[in-house]
Amino acid sequence: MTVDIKLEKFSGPLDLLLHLIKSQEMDIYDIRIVEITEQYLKIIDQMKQLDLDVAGEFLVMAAQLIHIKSRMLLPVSEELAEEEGDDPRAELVKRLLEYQRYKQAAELFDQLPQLERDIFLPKGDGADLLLEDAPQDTELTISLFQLANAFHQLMTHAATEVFHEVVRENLSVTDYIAMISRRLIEHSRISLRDFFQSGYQRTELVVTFLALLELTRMRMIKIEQVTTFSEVWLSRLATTDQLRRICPAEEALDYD
Amino acid sequence: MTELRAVIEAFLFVAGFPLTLDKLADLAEADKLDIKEVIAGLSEEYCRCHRGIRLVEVAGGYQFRSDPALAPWLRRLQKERVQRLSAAALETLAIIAYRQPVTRAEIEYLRGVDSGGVLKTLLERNLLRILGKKEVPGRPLLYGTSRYFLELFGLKDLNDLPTLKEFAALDPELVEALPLESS
Amino acid sequence: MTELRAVIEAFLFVAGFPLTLDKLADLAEADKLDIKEVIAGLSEEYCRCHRGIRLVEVAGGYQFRSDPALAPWLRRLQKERVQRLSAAALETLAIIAYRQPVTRAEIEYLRGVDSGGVLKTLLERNLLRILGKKEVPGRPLLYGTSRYFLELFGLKDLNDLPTLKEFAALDPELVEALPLESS
Repeated sequence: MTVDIKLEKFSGPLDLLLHLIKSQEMDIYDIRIVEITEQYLKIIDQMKQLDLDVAGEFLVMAAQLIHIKSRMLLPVSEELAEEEGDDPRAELVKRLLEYQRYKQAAELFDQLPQLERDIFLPKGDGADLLLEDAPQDTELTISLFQLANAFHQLMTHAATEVFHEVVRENLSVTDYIAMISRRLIEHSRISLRDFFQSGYQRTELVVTFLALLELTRMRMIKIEQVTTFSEVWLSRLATTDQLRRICPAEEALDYD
Repeated sequence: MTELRAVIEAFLFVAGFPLTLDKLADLAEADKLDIKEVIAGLSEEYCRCHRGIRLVEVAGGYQFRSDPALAPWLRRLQKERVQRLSAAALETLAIIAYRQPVTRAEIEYLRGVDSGGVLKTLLERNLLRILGKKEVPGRPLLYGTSRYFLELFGLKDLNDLPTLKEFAALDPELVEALPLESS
Repeated sequence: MTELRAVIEAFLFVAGFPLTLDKLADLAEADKLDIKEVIAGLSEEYCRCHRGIRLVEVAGGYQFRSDPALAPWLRRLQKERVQRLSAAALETLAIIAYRQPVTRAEIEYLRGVDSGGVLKTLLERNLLRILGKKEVPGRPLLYGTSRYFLELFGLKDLNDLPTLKEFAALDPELVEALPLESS
């Protein structure tokens, strides 16, 4: 399984090639193409023997190496030489050099002190740090990606699930509102993830989501997030008594 | 002791909620009496010399909070936050951006919830524009996105909106689930 | 001046995100030069005498952050393990950071592998920003790094990126070749 581990380690064919070049102590400007191709193909073979799914990119690179090797070994017509330049390795060398720079840059990035790993900011909403009651803020910031993604998610769910299966499976938003309310009576603050990780089907996820939106609209709960991808927290805005009142008051909501 | 002071200060700063003496002793692996002393020192130091932050004892623990005297200033920062959108608003805005011109009933059909309030908010925030009325019974209003919407996202025009195909293409699993292309 | 100092300190403490000089001047109704002086003073003070907090310049603004030296202690406050950026993610991020604006096809040519999944992850983690579309056939999306990218790595701005040895521009002919475009 050593090869398997190796493959995990390489982020692509260029990474693998660089590793081979370095381990053979070759000059990147003067790659011994026959040797490198042989080793590269051997690793690809081992991958296949282990029934690993060899990604297409690794095979494309294998073909390129073989092509370069043949160009190096065979006499070349002048036409071809003109078309591809004198050294068939030139383009590969350029790509490897360029790739190497970004690989180094990636390593540099990894060494920079990172938020949540090396450096920490106050958790929770800044509003909590104010000594007096500040107006509650239930909002999130958005990027273009989030906008497009919101629509994409909505369409994917809407197309396949919400309007057909919800009815069939008798999942009602009202039931989920009651369920969420019950949990919020027990805990004043729950992470969104806690709601979604218990092996839910997609329809259940959608209905839970709609229930959360509805509770927010009713100003019963607050959904908050500190930075854009951090944990999303639900906390109750309403009193437990108010929440208890929602549990049976299903006729008030006209959903199913 | 200086090391302990820095550790305690950082814990209180990062936690975001009041930390009890027991919790601090546990986290900093230190004696409660020492911690008490450090806290007293820090608290005194923040109180002296006109700082904007106070170390206060609250809800059975300790927490850094802003000086109440500065609240009138700090409230100005709270107002700034209104520039953000809720999840419901985002969803509605997304539908309108990709499906415009669209009526409220169509939005509500897609979202499955009443969207009157969200529409009002979006209109108030100048993100939407009324494009006219749909030629169907009842002549409902047609909504579209505003100029300000384009500015907010740095778009030249609506053609610059990322297509759903491009996002689906990032994630092969999603490609099959894409019967609804952006219109 | 002591009043201004307290106000600035409290703003930075409560904001939760880096505040620019412009913003601080606006919020505190003060002169930018005065604010700069106050910040320099605060920053020096937090740096001296073994504090657990630092005032740093990041993403074009100023922010209180914990002292990196205390990371081993502060990690104990974290419930879940931090999701580390994978080698593939860092590689992709590096390409985008240094070459922005850049298309997916260009990234894939440089990395030699399909990068859709990684791009999606980076977008979801808010490390990227869509900068528009490239004016070539197919109008592919152009990616760049986000403000949060600067915040995550504690960079003042993009000029603050680590300089790379021999970081010559890529041969334009190479990028135009783009053999991975179709995949």
